[in-house]
Amino acid sequence: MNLDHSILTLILLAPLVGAGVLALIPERAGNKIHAIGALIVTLVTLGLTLHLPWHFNYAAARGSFQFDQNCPWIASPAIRYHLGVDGLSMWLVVLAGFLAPIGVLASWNAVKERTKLFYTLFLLQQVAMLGIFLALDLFLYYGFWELSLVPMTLLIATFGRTENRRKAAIKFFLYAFIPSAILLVAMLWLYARTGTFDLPTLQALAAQHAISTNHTALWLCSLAFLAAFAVKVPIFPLHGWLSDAVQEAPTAAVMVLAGKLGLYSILRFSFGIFPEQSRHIAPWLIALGAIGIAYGALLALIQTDLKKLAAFSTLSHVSFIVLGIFTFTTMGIDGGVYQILNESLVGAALFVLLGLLYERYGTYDIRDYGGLATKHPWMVTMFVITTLAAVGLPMLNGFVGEFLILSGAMQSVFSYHIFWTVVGTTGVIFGAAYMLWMIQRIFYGKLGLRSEEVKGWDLCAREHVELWPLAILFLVMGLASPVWMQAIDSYGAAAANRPVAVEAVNIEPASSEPHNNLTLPCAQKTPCNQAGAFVDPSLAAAAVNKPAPPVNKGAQY
Amino acid sequence: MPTNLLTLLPEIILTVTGVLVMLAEPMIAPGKSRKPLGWLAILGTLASGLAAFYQLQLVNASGPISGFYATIQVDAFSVFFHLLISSIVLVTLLASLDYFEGPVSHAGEYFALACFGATGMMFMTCSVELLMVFIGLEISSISTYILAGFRKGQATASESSLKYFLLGSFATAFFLYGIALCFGATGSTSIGAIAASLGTTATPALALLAIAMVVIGLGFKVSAAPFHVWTPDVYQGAPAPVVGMMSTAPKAAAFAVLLRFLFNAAPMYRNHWIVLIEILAVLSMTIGNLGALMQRDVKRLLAYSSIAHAGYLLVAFTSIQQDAVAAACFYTAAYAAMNVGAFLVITQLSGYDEQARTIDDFTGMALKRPGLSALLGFFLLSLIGIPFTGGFFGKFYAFSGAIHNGHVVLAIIGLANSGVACFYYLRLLAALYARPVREDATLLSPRKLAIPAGIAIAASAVATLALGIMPNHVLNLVQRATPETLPAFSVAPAVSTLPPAAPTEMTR
Amino acid sequence: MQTALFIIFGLLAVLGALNLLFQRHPINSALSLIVVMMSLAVLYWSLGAEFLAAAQVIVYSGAIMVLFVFVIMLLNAGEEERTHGSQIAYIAGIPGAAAIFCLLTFVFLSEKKQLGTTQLGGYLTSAVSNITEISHTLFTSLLLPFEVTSILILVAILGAVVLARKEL
Amino acid sequence: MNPQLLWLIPILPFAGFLINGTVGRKLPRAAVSAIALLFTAAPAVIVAMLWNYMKFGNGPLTFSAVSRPWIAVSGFQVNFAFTVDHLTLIMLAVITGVGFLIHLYSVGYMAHEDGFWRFFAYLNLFMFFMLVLVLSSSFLLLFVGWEGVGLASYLLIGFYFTKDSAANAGKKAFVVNRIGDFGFLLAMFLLLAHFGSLDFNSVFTQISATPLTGGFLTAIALLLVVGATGKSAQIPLYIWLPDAMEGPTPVSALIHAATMVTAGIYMVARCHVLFDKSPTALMVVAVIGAATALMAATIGMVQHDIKRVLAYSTVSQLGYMFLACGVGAYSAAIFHLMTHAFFKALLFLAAGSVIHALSGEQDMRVMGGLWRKIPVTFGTMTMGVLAIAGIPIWAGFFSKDEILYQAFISDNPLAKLLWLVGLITAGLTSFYMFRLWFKTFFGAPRFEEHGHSHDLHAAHGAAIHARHDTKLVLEAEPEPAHGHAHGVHESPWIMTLPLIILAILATVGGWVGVPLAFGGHNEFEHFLEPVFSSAAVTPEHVSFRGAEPILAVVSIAVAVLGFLIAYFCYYRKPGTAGAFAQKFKPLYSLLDHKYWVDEIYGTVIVTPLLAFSRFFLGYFVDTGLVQGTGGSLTAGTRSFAWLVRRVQSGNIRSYAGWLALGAAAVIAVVVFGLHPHLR
Amino acid sequence: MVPIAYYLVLAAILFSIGVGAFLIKRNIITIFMSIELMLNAVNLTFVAFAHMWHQISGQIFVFFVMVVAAAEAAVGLAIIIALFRARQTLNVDQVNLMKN
Repeated sequence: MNLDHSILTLILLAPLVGAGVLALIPERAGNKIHAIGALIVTLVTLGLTLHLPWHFNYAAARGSFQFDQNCPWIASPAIRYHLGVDGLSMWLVVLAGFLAPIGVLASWNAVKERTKLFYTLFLLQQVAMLGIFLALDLFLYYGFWELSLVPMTLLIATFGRTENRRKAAIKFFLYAFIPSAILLVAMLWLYARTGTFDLPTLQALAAQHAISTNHTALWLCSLAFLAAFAVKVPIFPLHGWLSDAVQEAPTAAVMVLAGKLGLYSILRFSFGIFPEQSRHIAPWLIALGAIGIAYGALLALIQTDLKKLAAFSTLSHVSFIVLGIFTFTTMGIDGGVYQILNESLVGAALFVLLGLLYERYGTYDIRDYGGLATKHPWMVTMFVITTLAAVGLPMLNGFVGEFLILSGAMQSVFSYHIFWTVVGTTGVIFGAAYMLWMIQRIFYGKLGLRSEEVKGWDLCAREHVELWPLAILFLVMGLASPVWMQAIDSYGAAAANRPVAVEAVNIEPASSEPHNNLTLPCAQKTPCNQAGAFVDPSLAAAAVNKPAPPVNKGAQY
Repeated sequence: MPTNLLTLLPEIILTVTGVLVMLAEPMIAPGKSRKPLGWLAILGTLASGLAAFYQLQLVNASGPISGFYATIQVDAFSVFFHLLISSIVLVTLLASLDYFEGPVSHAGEYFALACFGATGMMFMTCSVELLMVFIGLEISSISTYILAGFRKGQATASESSLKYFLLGSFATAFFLYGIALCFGATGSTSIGAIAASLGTTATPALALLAIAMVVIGLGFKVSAAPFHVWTPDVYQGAPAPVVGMMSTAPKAAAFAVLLRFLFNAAPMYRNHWIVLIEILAVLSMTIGNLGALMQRDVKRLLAYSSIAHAGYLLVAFTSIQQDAVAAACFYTAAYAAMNVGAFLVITQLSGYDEQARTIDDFTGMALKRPGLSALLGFFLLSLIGIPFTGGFFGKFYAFSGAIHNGHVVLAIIGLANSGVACFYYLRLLAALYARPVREDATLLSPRKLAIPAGIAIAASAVATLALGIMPNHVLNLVQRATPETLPAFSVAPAVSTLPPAAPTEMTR
Repeated sequence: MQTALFIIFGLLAVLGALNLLFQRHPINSALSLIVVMMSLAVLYWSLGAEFLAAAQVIVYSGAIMVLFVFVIMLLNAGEEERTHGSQIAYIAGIPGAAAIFCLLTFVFLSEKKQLGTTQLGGYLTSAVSNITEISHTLFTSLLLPFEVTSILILVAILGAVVLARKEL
Repeated sequence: MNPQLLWLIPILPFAGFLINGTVGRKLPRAAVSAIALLFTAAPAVIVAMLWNYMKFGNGPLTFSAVSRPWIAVSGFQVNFAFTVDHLTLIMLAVITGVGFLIHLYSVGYMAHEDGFWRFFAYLNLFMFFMLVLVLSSSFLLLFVGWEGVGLASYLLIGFYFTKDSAANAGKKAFVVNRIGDFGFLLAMFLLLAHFGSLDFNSVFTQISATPLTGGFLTAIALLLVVGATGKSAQIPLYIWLPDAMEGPTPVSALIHAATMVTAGIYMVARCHVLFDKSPTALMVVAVIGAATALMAATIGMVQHDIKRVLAYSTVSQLGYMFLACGVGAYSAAIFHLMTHAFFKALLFLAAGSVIHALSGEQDMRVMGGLWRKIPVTFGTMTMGVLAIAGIPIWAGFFSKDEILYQAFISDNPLAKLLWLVGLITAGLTSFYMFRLWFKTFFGAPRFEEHGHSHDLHAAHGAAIHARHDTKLVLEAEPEPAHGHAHGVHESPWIMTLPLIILAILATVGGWVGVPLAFGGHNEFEHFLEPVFSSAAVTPEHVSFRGAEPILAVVSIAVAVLGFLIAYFCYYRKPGTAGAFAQKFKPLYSLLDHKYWVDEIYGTVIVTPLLAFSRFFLGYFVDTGLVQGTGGSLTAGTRSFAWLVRRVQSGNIRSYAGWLALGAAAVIAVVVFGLHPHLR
Repeated sequence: MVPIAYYLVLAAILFSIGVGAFLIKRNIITIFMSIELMLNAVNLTFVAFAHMWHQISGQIFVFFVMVVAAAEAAVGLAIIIALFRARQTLNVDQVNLMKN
């Protein structure tokens, strides 16, 4: 039997069935049966998702979907059960699969009561997330998109840390739901115009400018899409929900709270269905991304609550990705997608570690800590590794993404891109500052108030198991990025290169006056791989066959 | 069997059941359980549902059947509502078998009234003669007036009943005035005849007045703003299972009448009434949601939410005709499933004596009764409009039609409203799942869930879910219902751009 | 003749209605309502609805109003108190009622031409009497409503019994 | 020779890091040190082979090893690619050679410290990154090393992390370096955006081919300079280096003197093609270098902490190298880099030996008269002092003299001024180094009179505002005997051996670059010619060679003057310095407080930034605007909700009132036809 | 020869008075009576239209309305009695336990 045709459904079904089974097992105080069950389910899911990179056809045409599963669901309106992955979503699916067991392990002891509820919701969240990455039918996608809110809201409301949890849950839901409602309107409008919810069809129509001739409506529609996704990311001024939700949500939930869902959706749907509009609005989003980077970092600098600090650091990190993908350069988009993976992994590690601290000391107030390094050498090691990955130290994963993003931003052809690149790059400084300061305040110096009182213990075996894979991935992804990039690039290059007849409104050609002298040198340049002593001949040969370097790419707009 | 009787089969069965219940009631000694009567009523309702299904086969075979000098028309439309009403009543009866157990009980009368009320509603949906509609409306209204006051020993019960009755009669007068004016404009009270002569009437102003008055009267019945004011008070005072029924079944019937009247009798004046419907829809959605926003009492909250849902349903009316009927019908069904379900769960959770009334009383309920809380959560999510539930698909379909017909602003208002709405649903939901702030907040001893009530709740949940993930069967029925209700009169080209549904086994 | 009847009994009906409005004792209101109904019966007759005129007197004035009076007596309702529970009724309701009236009147009067005029007895041109015609229609084309009314009455009886029973 | 052998050079220390870092905790100290030494010595051997191959064989000028791609997207690819040319070769030699010696020294120095394994793991990690830095054949890979050494430095400075000052210093070093990296990154982005590659070869080929000068090349060059000032501790980013002395002394020697801080110099030299295209950038480099050299030297004059003096001296010497780069004398810069590595490593290690001898004391005011007690240390350190002071035949003389000469003859418009500044700095250097020498080794021993006890904090009375001890006792258990031996003693052989080797190098190391004027052949410059062929050493300069002896004499005179002043102030009449300080109190205070640079940065940048974040961003934007928008929307909705609920008064008549009004409105709407054209 | 419109206006007057009475009266029974008044106004309209259209069905409608009104009266008065028993009042302003 060939798994390729049903693997995506299996991936979706595994956690769903798991959730159902867990919901039926009665709960008894103190037993771990639900945790064990959830672990098994998530591991099985992970195993299934690993099928994808294994059998992915890297040579397939750009923008095509693989492991396609497409069957009718509702006849009228025409809704199909259509799943598929491409270079963009493939690794995200694996990522979702990978984070789940870690989430379960992170909750192993942290969640002691109502484990049944917790793990059931957790698995449902998993289903929704995987569904979002897999769905290729707008309706189906929207289903999973909305569904993803529910378990999260309940997790926050039920397992929140403080009395504020209900408020935080509702805030989270409202922030996400109201724009989603507008998104639904936009989707319905699209359906009314085109009669289909099928994403590939819509993309094809969009490429032919065949969706609608009403430009205003198209614009509003694209804004509706973008707004819904932007809140979920969150993009800078829309992050009001983030810090509350991060503060309240349990570790396993907070790991998947921000970032990837919204960003994936922007890449898949905003870029896919509204390529022109996305390019037109890109300068604004580049600006917001750059501002968000600095803003999040600066606010993280002044926080005394670890979770809040992590929340703003998350904001800063996802803003990097926003900056990257809206540059519409291959490097920017590739780096952005890659950084989605990195951000998720690093964020997961960070939140797991914070959770460990909380398990031991029962506080997130940074002022209660201090001097823990002597008590927990392993923990400080993991913390430092995570921090370094987060601040983008070369050879760890964060650097590859950040570098590609920022250099993509520099290559972008939108006005003021240099300025925003510079603003974004300041994130490198501030990022290091707040992360290292955090480390210092928690681990170094004299023992703090709390860290002196409470005994605490270093990482136990389970905690090692949940952290080491992450740490190893940081290193591997920092060193062997092509393994991932191969698939991502097949998406990124396509997304960046989409031939669009964009009027040069705010997308000046390279010879615009503010950076006149900067762009001249490349005008008469050829691909720059003169095979010298520094370049491997085979690579030079490969480089010749490649399309023009990114600089020239900008010129076609 | 004569055709005439066939056309009325479900109604006849229900009436006979009601009479039988009434007759049997005195034979059971006072103080004895009235459950057998309940089972009798349940059987009758079930039979009437099956009869409606049987009618569907007939309709499938030979098209719409009319009877009794064309006062009755059995078609997919009426069958759909027959099935819906009988299902609602069936579920409600199942759930309230135990509710009315007690030393001083009027359970017998309750069962009989439910049957009679259902009969009235069915008449409303299948008659094409306004006189018949009026009488059906009165039967259903009077039954519900009485049922609203069925909570014994509660000062609020009679108040609820009185409010409903007085304001209901007040609105009925408007409805009746509308019929009179309609008669004045066309000289007939039969839908077909009205439709035929309304286009050529010498007094279009009268026709407009008639439409306005009918909309007022029915607007009251469906609790659309600004005729919604009675809803929260009445729902609060009435017994929870009854509220579940009366917030859905009579509404469904009233919507059916409204659909028939607007789309079948008055399509000529579409441009006039559509503005009206839009205004009512916007008002209903907004007022309903805002009213519920700060509400602490759960029943009142759901009452406001039902106002809002009436608004969403009215949005469906703004689509082109086929879509409108199909979407409205579907929404009615979805709303019925989830709302009845929600009320049934609330009945169970708050106890038959309604100890838990406010949101705070429900705090931490999931700890004590995880299953029921999960189901209530599910119904609430459906009411919010979370995908893979009937509520979502209904909303989706309604707004889809509206947008299709160019009412984008309306759709945006509606969906923004559903954003506001999720705040209060979520507050309840979050309360269910939050740890209780005070331990003494919920001291209710969990009462064992009776099996019939359990079946009823499960059925609602299954229906809500099924309408969300496999709506094909119902969609088929409602999409087919349309053309038969709308013979030949149409202003806008009745070409739906939604591709017709492929027939499935059930409806074939 | 027709005009005179209309003016006299129309006026009487309006006055009766107003009296209902202004009387503070329910019995007085009930009696005013009976006056209205009687006047209307005459107007029915003038419009050629003899059967209805009779029914109006018997059913409405006779049966229904008696029921009212009976309940008033039963509950020993006194003069109504002048409580001020509702501002809205005056702020919104009365203008609303006035507006309804104005709108209706506006429409009726503007359509006056199309609506035509009445003539006394003009309706009874056909050979059959009013009552025959009514009974014929009632048992043919409107048979079903007639039958279904029985259910309505059954419900009403049932409800009245349930509600008015002592234990409630 | 197999080019893939290049991989071994960095990989071996990395292996050492992995082994020590993961299992080191469990290993005995001997094993840890053996692993560390082995994995450092092996690259040194390979480098020696390489040197042999490239220098004396008929080897190629460059030598590359390319592995699989590191980052590959459409249109851009960076490989793991290493290249060795002569510049790299010198750097490799310095790093592996000095690095190995310092490893050796550390085995003795750290013998009784907790976290022994950690220390060597970090050191090996540092070696790895430093080697990657110099071996890399692209900007990006260079940046890997660049950041990596910063990381290692961070870890090592904060080695005694329980001390707040150490943790702070580590963080400060990293963050300040990051500011530099900010420039470096931007430079890379610009390069990539305009040349489509980050490969040195490709970029430099294109740059030399382009007819442009200045403009955006200057922008890139200046951004690179920002990076270099961060790593090489130049104005304005030098502030981290003195604080970095919180780390163990061998770390100061290796990282903060011999190798890492020279990365900026190396990078500028590596990018000389770019800088040569931009006179402005060169000018900036020269001015920064000169200013830093002078400023750091002045600060160094008044420091009391022995390591701080050396730290400022390092900053000052790095300024020289920058100055050399700025006047286009790249090979002179590298030459000084090399000699500096020798003598500064020597000085630090010797200072470490002194500190070791005094059980952690670093304040020179409580030293004195040590030359008898620790003769080997004294002897070797003397060599170092002579070398740095610029006394002929010692290494520092040749390299410094070369720089001064190059500055003097360069076509920089400020050439003479730069030379003068360099000369003054040379005098100051001589002065403060001999000051250190005298205060430490001569005069009356001031050590015992403070009753050096185990409790160092008690010993340091309020009278002494000395720096804290570096060697903090981490373990609760009593230290081995030596820590408590109140008697001053010489270090073990494992520490003195590297001292001796380095002393020899500091003495003879300069002989490879004896200029023509002194009868040498300036072999060093020739060695680097393939790399800097296009650089400033042009025939026209050679014609000025006649000026060189005169300049040399001047600088020797200045150095001797410095020695004499120090001798007078600190040996003959030890009170003189204090009297001077009293007399020029504001000036002394200015120097003593290091020009208040840290404080100025604190007030002008850090505090406003934090205040801006907290008050403007935190309260105004985040709480006020972002959260407030949602809040005010909620409040608005709530007030509407309140209105709606007001309608629900519970009174039937009111309800009827609403119904009537609604009915009237509906009738009006329909009759007067709010027609669909509203839409 | 009275125009039909006048009958209709008369009905409108009565209807509006009925609405007004509903709004103004405090006694529940009287309020109920005002509903009857409204129904009567509608009946007059029916009869007038029946006269105009020469259609008997209008009259029959009135007949049914009377029946319905009777049924309603029975139920309504029963409700009023029930309420009176529970609350000892017939003043509608005091029937406002449930609000907001």
